[in-house]
Amino acid sequence: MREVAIVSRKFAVENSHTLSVAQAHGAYKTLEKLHTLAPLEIIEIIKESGLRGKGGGGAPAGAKWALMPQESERPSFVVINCDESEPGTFKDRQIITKDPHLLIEGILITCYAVKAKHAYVYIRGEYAQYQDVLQGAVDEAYVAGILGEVDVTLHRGAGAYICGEKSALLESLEGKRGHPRLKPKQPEPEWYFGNPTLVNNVETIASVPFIMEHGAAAYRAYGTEKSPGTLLFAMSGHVEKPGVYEAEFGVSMMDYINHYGGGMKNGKKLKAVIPGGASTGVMTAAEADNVQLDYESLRSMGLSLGTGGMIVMDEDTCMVSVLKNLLEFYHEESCGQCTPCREGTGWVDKLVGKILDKRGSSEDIDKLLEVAETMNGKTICVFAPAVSAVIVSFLSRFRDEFEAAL
Amino acid sequence: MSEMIEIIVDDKTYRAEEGSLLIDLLIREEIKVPYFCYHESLGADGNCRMCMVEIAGQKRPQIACDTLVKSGMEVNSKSTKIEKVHTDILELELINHPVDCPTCDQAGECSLQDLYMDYGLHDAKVTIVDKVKHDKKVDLGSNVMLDQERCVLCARCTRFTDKITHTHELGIIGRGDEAKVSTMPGRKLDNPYAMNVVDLCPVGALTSKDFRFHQRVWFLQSAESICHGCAKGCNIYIDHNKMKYQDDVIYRFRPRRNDAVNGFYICDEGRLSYKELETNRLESMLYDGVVVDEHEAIAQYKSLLTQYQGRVSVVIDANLYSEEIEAIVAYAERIGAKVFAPLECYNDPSFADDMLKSAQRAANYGAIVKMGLETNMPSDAGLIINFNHPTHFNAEAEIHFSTHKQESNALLLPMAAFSENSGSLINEVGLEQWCEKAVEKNSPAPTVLSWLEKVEG
Amino acid sequence: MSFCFNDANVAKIEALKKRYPSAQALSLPCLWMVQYQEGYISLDAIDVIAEVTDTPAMEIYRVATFYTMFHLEPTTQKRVLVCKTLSCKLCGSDAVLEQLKKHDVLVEHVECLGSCGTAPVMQIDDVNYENLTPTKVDAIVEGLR
Amino acid sequence: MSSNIKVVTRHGNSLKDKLYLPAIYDGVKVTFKHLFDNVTDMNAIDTLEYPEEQPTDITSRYRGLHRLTHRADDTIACVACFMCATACPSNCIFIEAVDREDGVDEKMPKSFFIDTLECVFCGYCVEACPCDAIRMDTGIFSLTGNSREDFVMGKEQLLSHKGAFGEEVSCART
Repeated sequence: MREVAIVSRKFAVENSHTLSVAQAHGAYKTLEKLHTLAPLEIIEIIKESGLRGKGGGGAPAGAKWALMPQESERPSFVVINCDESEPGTFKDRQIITKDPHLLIEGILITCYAVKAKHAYVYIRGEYAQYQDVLQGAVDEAYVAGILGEVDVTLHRGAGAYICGEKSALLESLEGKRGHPRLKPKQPEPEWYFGNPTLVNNVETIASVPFIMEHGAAAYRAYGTEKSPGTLLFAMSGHVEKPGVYEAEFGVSMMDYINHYGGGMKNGKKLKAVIPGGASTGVMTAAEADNVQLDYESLRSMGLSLGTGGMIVMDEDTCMVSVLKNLLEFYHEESCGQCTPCREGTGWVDKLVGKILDKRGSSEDIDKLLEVAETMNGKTICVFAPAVSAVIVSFLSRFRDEFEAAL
Repeated sequence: MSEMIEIIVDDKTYRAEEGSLLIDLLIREEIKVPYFCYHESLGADGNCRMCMVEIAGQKRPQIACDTLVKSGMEVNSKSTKIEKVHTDILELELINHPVDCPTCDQAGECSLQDLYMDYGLHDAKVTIVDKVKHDKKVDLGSNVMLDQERCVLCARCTRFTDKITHTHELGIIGRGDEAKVSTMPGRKLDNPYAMNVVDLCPVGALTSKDFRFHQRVWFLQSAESICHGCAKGCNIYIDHNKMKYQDDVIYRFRPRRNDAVNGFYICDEGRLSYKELETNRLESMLYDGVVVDEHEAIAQYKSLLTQYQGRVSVVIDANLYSEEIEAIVAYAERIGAKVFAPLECYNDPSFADDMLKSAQRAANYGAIVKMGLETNMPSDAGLIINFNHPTHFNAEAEIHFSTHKQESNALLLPMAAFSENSGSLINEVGLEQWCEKAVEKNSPAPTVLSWLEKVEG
Repeated sequence: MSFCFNDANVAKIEALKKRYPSAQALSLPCLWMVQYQEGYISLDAIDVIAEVTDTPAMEIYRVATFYTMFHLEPTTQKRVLVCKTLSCKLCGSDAVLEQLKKHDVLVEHVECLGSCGTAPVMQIDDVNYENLTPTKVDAIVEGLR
Repeated sequence: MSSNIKVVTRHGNSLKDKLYLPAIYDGVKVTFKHLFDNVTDMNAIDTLEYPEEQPTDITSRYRGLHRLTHRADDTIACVACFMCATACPSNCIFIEAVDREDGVDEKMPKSFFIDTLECVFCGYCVEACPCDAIRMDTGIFSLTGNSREDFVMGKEQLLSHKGAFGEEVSCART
C-alpha cells in the first residue's frame, strides 16, 4: 500500500493546530501564489483535479464552484459543512483539531475562487471542545492578518443529524429548524438568506491547498480515474486499531483494514462491514474481501462509499440488533417534515424491534421491504432513501438471520 | 403574464400558464390528486408527499405542488404505479393516527377519510400497537380545539399564522414522529382570524369549539350567502339544518372562496355572527308592550299613518337587501314619506383592519350610497317607520319592523332576517353580490316585501 | 423572573450581529448563550432572544425544540450524554450505561457523538470521555464531585 | 263472443290437474286433519296463550327492545357519533352530543332518545354502531304504556336495560 498524506500531512506533528507550528510546516504557502491566478483559473484547476465532495455524496467539487456567480449584486458566501454526524464518521474532527490552518487556507482559496468575503463553518453541537481548537486557530489567523479581508465565523449546531444535509444546514445557519429545502429545478448555487452560497465539506476544502500547491495532476496521481485523490478513511467497531488514516481511492478494503486497523479485534472472523458511515448499507465478509474503496466500486454493489467511515463487525454480531440500532438512530433523527420519512422511520424501527423481541412473523419482513420501498425516492432529501437502502442491504444479505429471529 | 402553453395530463391536452404550478392545473381541471399540505392561499410546502404524479422523462414520481408547468410536459396522474404511491403514503399518514372518527367532528369533511375511500380501502397492515401519543384535547384559545394525534403535520395552520395573519402563534415543535402542532406553553391562539385554521385543517386536528359536537356535517345544508358583519361583503356558506320535530337552525358560517373579495377567509366575528340570527328574535307583533294579532297590528299601522299624514319618515337599515330598499323607497313615495338611511351608527373604525374587516359595519352600505339616499338623521318626525335600523329615534310615534326584540312601546312588527330571505347586496367597493335564502323557519316572520303588501292591501 | 443576557453575552451578540446578513441567524448562538448562562432555556429567555434576533418568539421556540441539545427544563443533576449508536454499541456502550445507572447523574442516551474510533464514549460538559470501561466510568463520575 | 269475457285456459298436465277438484280435496284434507287433531288434543296447538304463557324460543338474534351498553368500567359506551341516527330509516333516534369530561373519551350523548313508536326494529342502528354501544339483545318484545311519551326511551332507561344473552359490556370499548 502506498502511503499518502495530502490532508493528514501535519496530523502527526505536535501542536500542529498552532499557527507557528503550522507555518513551520508549510501552512499558507499557497496564498502567495493565489493572487497570480484568476478566480476562474482556480475553479478550472479544481475541475481538472477531479476533486469530489468528501461529505458523502462525492459530487464533483469544481462543477459546484462553477455554479457560483462571478458577478453578483448580492454577496456570495462559503459554508463549510462540519456537521459530521454520520455514525462511523469522525474524520473532519481530525482536521479541525490537528490541522485547522489547512482548513483556513482552503477556505481562503475557495473564497477567492468564488468571490466570497465571508465563510461560515457549521460545526455539530457535540464538537464543542473541537470547535474551541478551530476557534483558536481562527483567532490566531486574524491576529496574523491572514484573515480579515475574508471573515471566518464558526457556527455551532445543536444536535440534529439532518443539518448535515446542505439545505437543512443552511436553514439551520439562518436560525431556523433544520428542514431540508425543496430542490431547485435547474443547477444553481445554494442560497443563504437569498445570497448565492457554496457549501462544501471540511475535508473537501482541506484538500484544496494541496491541489493549489502541486497542481491538478499531482492530485490525480493518486486514486482512480473516476475517484481521484485520497480520502480520510476511518474505521471503527471490531478492529484492533480503530481510527482515521488517509489512503488513496481504490485501495482494497481488507488491505486497509489489515494494514492500518491491525486486523480484527481478538482475532475474530469478519462478518460484515458498513463501508462508509451508517447510511451506506452493509456488505458481507466475502464482499469485503474483493472490494476496492472508491465510489464506483461500491455503487456497483448497490452500496455507497459515503464518507469512508467503515464500521467493522465480527462473527458474534447479531445483524438484527445492528439494523435495530441503526433504525433507532434514523427514527430519532428524522426531521419530521415529509410523511414517508417521519412515519416510515418509526414504523420500520418498531417492526425490527418486534422481530428482535421474537414477536415477528415472516410477513413483517416483507412489510419492512414494502415500507422501505415507499420511503425510497418520495421525499425532499435523501434521508429516507438512505434508510430504505440500509434496510434493503441488510435484508438482501442477512435475511436468514432475520428469519431465524422470528 | 407568462405565455400560455399546452401540456398533456392523462392523455388529454390542457392549456396553462408556463411556470405555474402543476397542482393548480389539476385542481382547476378537477383531475383527482390527493394532497394535504398544499393550499392555494398558502402555496406549496411539499411536506405531505401525497400529490405525486408521473412525469414523462422523470425517473421518480414528482410532487405536483412543486412542479412547474412546461410546454409539452406529459403527466400521468392515475397509473397503477402512481395509485400505489398514493396508497402507500396515505397508509403512512394513518399509522400513528388514532382512527377515532366516531368522536371526531371532522368526520364527513375529512381529507383522510375521503382519500381513504379513494386510495385506501384495505385492511390495516400496521401491527404495531404503540402508536405515538400526544394530547388529544388542547384548547388553543379563540374557539379552536387541537387534537395533536389526529394531525398530519401539513403545517397549513402554522403557515396561516405565519404568512396570513403574521401573528405566529402556532408552530410545529419537536421533530420526527414526535413533532406536533402547538402554541408556546401558556400562550394562546389569539387573532381575529384564528378560526380559519379550522377550515384550513384537512383533518380533525383543529376543530371549532363553537361548532363541534353540535351537529354532524352530513346533516347540514349549505346556502351561499354574504356575511352581514361589515361592508366588505365576505362570501360565506350558511350551514343549517332542520332536525325532525325541530326548527331550522343555523349551525355555522363558513367562508366561501371568492378571490375578488375575501379569498378563502372570513374574520371570527363575522363567522360567529350567525348566533345573533338565532337569539333574542322578535316573534310576535307587539303594540305598547302587548301582543296583538295581525289584524289589530295592521289596523293600528293604518291609523298611525293616517294620524301623522304628511309628517311620516321612513328609516332604512343598511343591512337590508337592495330589492327591499327599492321597494321601501317606492312605498315611501306612495305614502308621501321622507326616506332616511342614516349611516353614522355603522361607522366603527375600531373594527377595521387591513385584511377583511371594514369600518362600515353594514352589509348593503354600497347600495345606500349608490341610490343616493338621505343619510342624515330624520328631523321633525311625527311618525317614524323604521325598517330594522339599529338607532333609537325620538319621534312622536314609531312603527318598527324589527328582526330582534327591543324595549319599546312602539308598534313592533317581526320581520325575516337575511338568512330567511334572498336578495342582493352591494359592498363598500360597489360589487353586487347575491344571497340565497338559507333558513325556512317553522313559523317564518314576514319579509319586508310581504309586510309592504300586507299594509297596503 | 425575567431573563437578561449578562454583559459578556451582550457584547458577544453585538459582535455576532456584524457577522451575519440577518439577525435571525443569531438564534442558535443566542440559545447556546442562554443555556450556558442559565443551564436551561426558559420561555422568558426565548422572548429575549426573539427580540434580539427580530424573530417571532414562536419561531425561536420551534427551533429550540428541534435541536436535541437544547434543554427547556432545568435540572440539578449532572447531564451525562452516552452514545448509543452502532460503533459504541459494538464496543460496549451498554456496560457503560449500566455502570452510570449506579451514579446520581442524569443519563441521556444520545445518538452518535462522533467518537466512533474511540468507542464507547460519553460526554459531560462538552468534554468527551473516550475508550470507556465501567471502571473508568466510576473514576470519571467520582471525579466530578 | 262478447269482448268482456276472457277465456282462461286450464292449467295442468294431466286430466287430474285440469279438473282442480283433487287438489282442492288434498287441501281440505289437511285442514280437517288439523281441525281434528286440535279438537282431540289441545296441547298440539302452536298458538301461545299469551300473556299467561310466555315465549321460550327467543334467540340471541331476535331484535328486541334497544339498549345502550356500558364499557368495562361501567361508563356509557356511546360516543354520540350519530351513525345510528344516520342509518335509521324511520328517523326515530334523537341524540344531543356533549363534551365528555370524565377523561374516558372525548364525547358522549347528553341526551339519547329512541321513539319506539316510530321504530321499525330493523336493527340498522346496531349494524351501524362503530362502538357496539347500541344493541337489540334485551329479549324484550313487549312494550306497554299509557301515553305516547312512555314509548320514547331516554338515555337512562336504555342504559338500564340488561342484555339477555350474557354479553353484557360493549365489545368495542373496554
